[in-house]
Amino acid sequence: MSSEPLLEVENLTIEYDTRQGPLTAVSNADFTVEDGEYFGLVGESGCGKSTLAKSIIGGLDDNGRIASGKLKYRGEELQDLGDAELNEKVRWKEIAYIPQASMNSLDPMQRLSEQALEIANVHTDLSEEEALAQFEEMFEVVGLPENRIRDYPHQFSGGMQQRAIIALALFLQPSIVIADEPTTALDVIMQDQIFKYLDEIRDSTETSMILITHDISLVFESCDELAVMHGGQIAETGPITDVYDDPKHPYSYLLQRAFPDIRFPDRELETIEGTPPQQFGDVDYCTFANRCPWAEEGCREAAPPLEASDTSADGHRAACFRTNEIFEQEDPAESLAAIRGDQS
Amino acid sequence: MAWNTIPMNVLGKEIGRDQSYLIRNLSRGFKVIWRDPTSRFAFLYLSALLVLAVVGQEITPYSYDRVFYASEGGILRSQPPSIAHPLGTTSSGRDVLSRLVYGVQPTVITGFVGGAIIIGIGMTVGVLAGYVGGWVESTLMRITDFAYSVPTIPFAIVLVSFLEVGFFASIIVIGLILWRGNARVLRSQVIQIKERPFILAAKATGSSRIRIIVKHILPNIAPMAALFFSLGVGYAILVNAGLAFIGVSSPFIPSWGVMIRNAYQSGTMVQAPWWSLPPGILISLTVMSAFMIGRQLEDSDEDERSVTGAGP
Amino acid sequence: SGDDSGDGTGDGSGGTASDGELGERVPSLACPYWSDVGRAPTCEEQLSVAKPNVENALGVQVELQPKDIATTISEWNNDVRKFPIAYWYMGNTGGRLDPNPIMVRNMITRAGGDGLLNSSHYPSCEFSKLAHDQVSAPSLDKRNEMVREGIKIMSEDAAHIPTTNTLNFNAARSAVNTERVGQAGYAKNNPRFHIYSSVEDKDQMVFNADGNTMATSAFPRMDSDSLWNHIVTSTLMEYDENFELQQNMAASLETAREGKRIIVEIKDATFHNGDPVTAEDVQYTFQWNHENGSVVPDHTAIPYEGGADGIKIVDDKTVEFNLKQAYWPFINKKLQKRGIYHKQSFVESGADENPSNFTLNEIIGCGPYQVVNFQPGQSVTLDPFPDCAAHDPPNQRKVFLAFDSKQGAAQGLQAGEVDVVSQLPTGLFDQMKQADGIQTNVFSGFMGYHFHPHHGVAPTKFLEFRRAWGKALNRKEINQVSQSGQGEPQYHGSHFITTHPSYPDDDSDVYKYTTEPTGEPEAAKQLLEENGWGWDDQGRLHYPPDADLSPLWPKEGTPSEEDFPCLSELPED
Amino acid sequence: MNDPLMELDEMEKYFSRSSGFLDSLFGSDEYVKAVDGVSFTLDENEVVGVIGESGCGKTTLLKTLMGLHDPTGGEIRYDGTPLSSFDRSEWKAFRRNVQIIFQDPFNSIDPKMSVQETLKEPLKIHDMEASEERILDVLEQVELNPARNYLNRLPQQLSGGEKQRVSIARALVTEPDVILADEPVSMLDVSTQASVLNLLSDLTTELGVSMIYISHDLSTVGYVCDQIKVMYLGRIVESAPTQTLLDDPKHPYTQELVSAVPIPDPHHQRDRTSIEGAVADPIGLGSGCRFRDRCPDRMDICEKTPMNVEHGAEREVACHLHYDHERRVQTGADGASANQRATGTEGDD
Amino acid sequence: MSTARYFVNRTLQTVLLLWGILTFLFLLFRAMPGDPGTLMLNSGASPEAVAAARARWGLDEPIHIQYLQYVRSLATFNLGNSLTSGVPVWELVRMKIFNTFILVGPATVAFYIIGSIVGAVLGSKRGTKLESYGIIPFFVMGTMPSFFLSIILVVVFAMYLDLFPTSGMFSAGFLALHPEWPWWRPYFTQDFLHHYILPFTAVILRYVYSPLLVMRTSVTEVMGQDFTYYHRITGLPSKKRLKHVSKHASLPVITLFPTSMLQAVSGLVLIEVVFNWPGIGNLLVHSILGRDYPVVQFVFFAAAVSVVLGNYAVDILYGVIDPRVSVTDDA
Ligand SMILES: Nc1ncnc2c1ncn2[C@@H]1O[C@H](COP(=O)(O)OP(=O)(O)OP(=O)(O)O)[C@@H](O)[C@H]1O
Ligand SMILES: Nc1ncnc2c1ncn2[C@@H]1O[C@H](COP(=O)(O)OP(=O)(O)OP(=O)(O)O)[C@@H](O)[C@H]1O
Ligand SMILES: [Mg+2]
Ligand SMILES: [Mg+2]
Repeated sequence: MSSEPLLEVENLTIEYDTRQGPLTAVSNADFTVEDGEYFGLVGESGCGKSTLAKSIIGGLDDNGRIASGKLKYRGEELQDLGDAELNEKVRWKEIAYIPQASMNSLDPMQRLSEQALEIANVHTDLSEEEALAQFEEMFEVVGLPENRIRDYPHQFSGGMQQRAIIALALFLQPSIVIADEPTTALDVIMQDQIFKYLDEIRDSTETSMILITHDISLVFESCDELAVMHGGQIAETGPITDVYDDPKHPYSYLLQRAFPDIRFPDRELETIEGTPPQQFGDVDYCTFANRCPWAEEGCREAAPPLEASDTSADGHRAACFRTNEIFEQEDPAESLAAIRGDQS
Repeated sequence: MAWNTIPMNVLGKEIGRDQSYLIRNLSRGFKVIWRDPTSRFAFLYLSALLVLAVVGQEITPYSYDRVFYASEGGILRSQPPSIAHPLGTTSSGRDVLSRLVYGVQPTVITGFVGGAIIIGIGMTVGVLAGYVGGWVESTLMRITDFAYSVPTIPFAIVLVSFLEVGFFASIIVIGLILWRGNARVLRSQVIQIKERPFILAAKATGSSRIRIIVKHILPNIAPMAALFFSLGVGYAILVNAGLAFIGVSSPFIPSWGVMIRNAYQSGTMVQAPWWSLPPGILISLTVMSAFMIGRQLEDSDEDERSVTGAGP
Repeated sequence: SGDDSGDGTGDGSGGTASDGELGERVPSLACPYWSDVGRAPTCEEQLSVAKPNVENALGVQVELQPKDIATTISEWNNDVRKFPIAYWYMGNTGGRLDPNPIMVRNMITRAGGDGLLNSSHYPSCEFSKLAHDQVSAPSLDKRNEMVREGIKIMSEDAAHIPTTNTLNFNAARSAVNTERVGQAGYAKNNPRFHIYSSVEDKDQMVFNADGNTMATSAFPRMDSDSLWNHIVTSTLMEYDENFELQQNMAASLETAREGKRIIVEIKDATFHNGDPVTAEDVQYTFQWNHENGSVVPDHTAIPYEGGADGIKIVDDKTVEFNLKQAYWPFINKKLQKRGIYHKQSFVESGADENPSNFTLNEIIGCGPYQVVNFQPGQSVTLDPFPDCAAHDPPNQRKVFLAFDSKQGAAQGLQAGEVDVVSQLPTGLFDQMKQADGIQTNVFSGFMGYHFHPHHGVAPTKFLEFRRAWGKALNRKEINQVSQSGQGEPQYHGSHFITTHPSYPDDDSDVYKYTTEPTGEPEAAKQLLEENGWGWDDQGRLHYPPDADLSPLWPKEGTPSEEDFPCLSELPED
Repeated sequence: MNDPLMELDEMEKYFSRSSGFLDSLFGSDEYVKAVDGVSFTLDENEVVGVIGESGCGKTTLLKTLMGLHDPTGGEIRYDGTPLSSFDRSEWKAFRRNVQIIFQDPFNSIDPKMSVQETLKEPLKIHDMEASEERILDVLEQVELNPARNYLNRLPQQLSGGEKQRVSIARALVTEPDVILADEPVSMLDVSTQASVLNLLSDLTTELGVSMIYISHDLSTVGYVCDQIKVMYLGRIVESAPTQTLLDDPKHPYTQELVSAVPIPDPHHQRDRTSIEGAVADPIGLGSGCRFRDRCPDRMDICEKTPMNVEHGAEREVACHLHYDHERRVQTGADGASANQRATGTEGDD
Repeated sequence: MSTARYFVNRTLQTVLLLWGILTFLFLLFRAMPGDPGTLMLNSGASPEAVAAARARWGLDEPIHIQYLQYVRSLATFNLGNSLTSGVPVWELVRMKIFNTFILVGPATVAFYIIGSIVGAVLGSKRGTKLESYGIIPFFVMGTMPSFFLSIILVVVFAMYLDLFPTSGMFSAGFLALHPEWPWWRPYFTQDFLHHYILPFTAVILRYVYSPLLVMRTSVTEVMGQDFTYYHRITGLPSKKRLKHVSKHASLPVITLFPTSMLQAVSGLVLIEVVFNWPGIGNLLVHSILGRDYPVVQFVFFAAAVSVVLGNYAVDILYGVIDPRVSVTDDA
């Protein structure tokens, strides 16, 4: 195996052409995923999580394009590859994808086995039996009865379809799976069941995963590292415990505190005003500035670099001009209370 | 998905105060039509037609049924275009241009009245069936099935014998047949809408059925109704021309269909193309313009299912 | 000249004269015409001139209604009174050369809502008696006199308002030899043209035909058409190309007993299969026709003595028809109408048991042509039959091809696919006239286009109104626009027109609305004014103040014997 | 002291599965038992949560409560009067006093109506004064500030959270006594979710409105509800005050539900759920405990329908594990009626 | 609901619908003013003859008796005779229906295929110049009155360029050249083909836009669906993807087939007039005008039956193609 990291995202900027002009959905994203690592990507709706994920597998919408930056899979640059090359080199064999809204991703007119065979056919030399055997195996791993691989998607419940899609993503043993909101719209128990299998997969294979979700609890429970995105920018990235214990960006700080915790139903929940902005043209400011209680003029004048702060642990980086002032010098909770108090 | 639900500021400035639903949507519809060059052309063309429909009969060079005689006394039959008759004359010595301009009004009336009846019946049936459901729905939909299973033109002939064959009869008859497509699609549209929570919310606040239909269902099917109306306008004109062609429409009102019929019956298609081609081309252009505008409205209404093809 | 009466009705002369004493306003008058028949374009052209004529002269709105023939006739016959005046025409079929059909359809016994046709709901006792009596007049001369008298009465009453006669416009390729065209032209009711014409540059000749007349090989069920009755089989008598009655299969024809007996001797002839044509076949033909009135409606009225037994075989070649009373149409109309059936094949096809529903296995006639191919509703291919006794046609194949529209036929003519097309619309005819390689022919018909005013209801029940209407028409322009000026304008008030054989040569005693080709709108106005009618400020016509607007009989009812005593004297029909 | 505001008594809602002509001819006996014998009360100023997995009948419960479905059995009383005996004016009052909030902010307000029009609708229907002040007031109540800016916005110009606030405002504008909320925050981003939850919780306390709050997400329920009912396949299996339920779930299903909630803390170790499969469709269910097929503690007796057993103060569990079989027989009036109920449902199944 | 039950239900409904149609048509035509007897009167028949004819046609019976007779004869597949020509209805219409079908059937299939392919191409290029301008010629053709389009074809290709005959189905006398041929043989001749091309083209040009538009929108819609994206992302080559897309997109197009066919048949009335095609359209029009009830009733009923059965067939076909179609759904 090469010494290159599994997946590197380097200063990636992605734009969509829209009627109003180019919309920068991801700007300067930068992170690395290592072998066997589970990497979480969290943020509110519209932050650019899916855009980022799609770009890795070369699946941006027609009006989207990588404006700058690099995407490297084991050192090989993917950002300029065409569909055919991607198919040949990475898709499914190396990088598999579980799309958002994956319930609707299964072709309703194809049996699951047919879909699996088709994929196997394109990417491998496996015989029909071998491919099906692998698929059956994966079916079982995700907790589906293997005798149902010849069913049509509509014969499955939502949760089962979700698992089938996971099985499809995994059965060719890719090195990394990008799972975009694999459990939204599922009940907690169902979600827990699915994560149970994802845990098992991590324990039993070398597969890495990029787990995209808006639910930070899931990332905290299942991932090793994470990146918090806001308005197309990565606000903070690092090992989960570091980010949890020692947040370095106001957004991730507030986001964590906005999550209800069943253990403390009386805890006051944090709220974040507004919604992530949509940015047309270059992003030359901190996209969180307008929602940030600590923001200053300077935050709106340039985009903060994503870098480690003085006290942060290895690989823990944040993109905030004021991170030192907010998180090193004072207690963020107190200063926040002070600011909120001033405002009202 | 996400991106068409988010753009709160993107849509532009805050909409001014107190804009009624109608104005709001008319202006939006207009913008949508104006955006695309072809539909802009269609819009301009139709506007011009409308103007001609109002003033055209006043400004025709001659009376549409005046017969012209040569100095020697014979009728000026099938004269090629000249200065006096820019589009020549018909085989009975009438001025083609005058008839063509005169025919704008009947054509426009056919389109609007026909389109209105089509959408009127279609919407009533569709909304009733979709909203009320139950046996009302089954009955109405079976009637719709029936309307689908009769051949249009022959059935129109049958219906016409119940009315006096005439200009309006032929329009009404068209409306009585072609509503079927609208009814079907609008019904399914209504069924979708009525399942949406805001309808439930309205029920829960105690809105009456009528109120829900008027305040919530109708506005929400309005874009589709607008589309259907424009399609209906086109179909009404087309079918009316067909009826005129086989003689089930008043031949004394020189609508364009009647003009083609007259030209065809006189056998002068080859010899006097100046007579038959203009009405044919104008029919096509008019219907096409109506369709174009419909298509544009359809395109712009992202979440509306497409229906253009599901014509009558 | 066509346009000078075109401006407005506002300056109508009557406006001031009868100020203050106007009766009820005359409402707009609906006037239907047949929109579903071949001549519809001509009707439309005629009406497009007549309507403004009437509106301008009389100050009354006319609302033209295209209607299909079944609806119009049904509504008219049942007197539902959706319209006080109608417009239609009569085609030039041979049978109408006899005056009987027209006399009958104006009888009072048929007026009102009895479902029977009286062309104008014309309730004249005087006329009706003549109409009834002429059929069995003591002599032919007497009959002609009675008809002439009828025409006079009818016209005085302004029973009908004719415009022009109905022409047939026909065209053929130049290569067609048009020897036996005569006065009747290339029309379908000129069998002799069909029989004797040929085309020089091809070995078959193609005629356009009406698909409906070729729907079945069991032709008796069809309304008569020259194709079956005169070409595939032969009639006893036949109108030739000049509409003169000729003996056809009849070698001789005698009348005896004051017209109550007709003795016909038939020519020596064979059917297409070689069987001789015998008196038995003739007898069978006429008996079959008589007994199956529902299939052959035109033969029911013949008053045979003792029913079908009145048709007797005298010898192998002679048949005798015995009638209860003289029946003049018998020779003119009935003997020329239907060809002689081949008894054997009819009997074998079950024509007796199942007259309305049998199929001829093989069409065996005694006409000058025999069928070689028959595509029901589409085409009939005929080859000459050399042994025909009545005719000796040129040796050329004839194809009758059904066309649903004259335009299609005309296109075919121009493309050389069809050789003869008859009954073209005027415009198309004009076009053919100018086309290369095509010869044309106009048959000046003996029937006409008419307005039919309803004599039972206002305003058309008023004689002066009908007459004013008749005066207002610019027949010259009507004729110009609709028939290229080739028709005969009709100025008198009868249902017969001047070109009909029964119309008197000297018509000085027949009432004429006008003799002015362009009409007399002023005289029309004056006539109304004299009778107390008037116009309001908008030039709209009003009834005389004292006018009795009530109908002569109730809607959908019939004239009563009280008002029309003759009804009791006349038989039902 | 006084009547409960709303009271459900053995309420049932079955849907017939027949649709075709034949079925209407011959009748069909297949029912979807969406709600199957639910009883509880809602007191003034109380917030009751109903939680359960998708398809367990929550929405049906709510619609029936709203009078949008006719209950198949049992009774609903509002202010002591059964819904079934309402006359027109009572219905009207009910419609004003009981309001509803839906899950899906994108669909729960009419996309063709401006905020102002949306809010005026209920006022017009109930002949209340539709003044601009009133509307601005409500908008401020739901923290849409500055309220004026929102008056003429169309739904497409609002964010999800704002939309949900508008629909809350619509529910509040007629000053109702009861709000029925069907997962009002589950489609919102977490930042907004928190603020809407806070808003709801504030409103219920400040305005004294009672609320039935439906959700499948235990972690949010805790923030607003005083009392939680856990629903499984049309029946309530456990009901308890919030804190009690979360701390000490009794029913195996509740236990699973509580333990499946992810904890936003990487240091916390949590066991994944042990139950398999998903909720079945509520069709053709036999008798017995509805949860028995997925229950880790399944016993033979589970073939019998468990009845609700009181378990300490304000707490009931319907599970054979917690069955006080003795007490069922022994207790007087209470037990007898419970017995009746139990047999009633058993016979029914 | 079980599948069998569904089919029984669906079939019962279909039968009921057909019965309704049948009754409606019967009443409708009886309610039309005039009957064939009226027309006989006008052509000079005596009142007795007309009365006899009415009796023979059964038109003098009370309406409910006529209805019963009508239903009874239909049930025994006895279509009766044409009132005007006396020919058994089936005899009269058989060849005409065949002629119409031989034109409309292949043409419909052709315009469906062409329309679907072009529609799919345009749909997959939604928003491009190709799409916005490529659709215009089809629009133009689709918005022309069918008879006008036919006339133009005749004028240009038959009369001006003289490439084809102006009208008809065979050359005059052609059928007489081979009297021994069975009825179907002439349809396999060059003469037929020669006559066939123009009307065939007219039908295609006129109606191709309908499946085209449906396909276009349908393809756009399917292309926007998640599973299409999934196909792409799983690396399926574009050919395979297109196959999947068209399978989905063709569903609405298939649904429309029976109605489109009827639409084409109906529009063919006008095209038949121009091309003098011996199809059912003209006969139908004449029969309506002549109040030939047995013919009219049968043709209308046959049209309704074919559409209703066509829809029925499509429903079933739909179930075969699309596994999602749940038989419980009655929409
Ligand atoms: N095809 C597109 N064209 C234009 N803009 C787009 C397109 N797809 C996404 N966007 C915009 O890009 C931004 C990022 O979208 P993206 O889907 O990546 O967000 P996300 O973080 O995945 O959100 P969610 O949690 O809702 O899935 C959003 O503002 C969105 O509106
Ligand atoms: N109108 C109806 N007709 C037939 N069955 C219905 C109807 N409405 C609901 N159901 C069925 O009743 C059961 C309960 O549905 P309900 O919508 O109440 O569940 P829910 O708990 O609200 O689920 P979710 O969390 O998904 O909203 C489901 O199986 C559903 O299919
Ligand atoms: Mg996303
Ligand atoms: Mg629900």
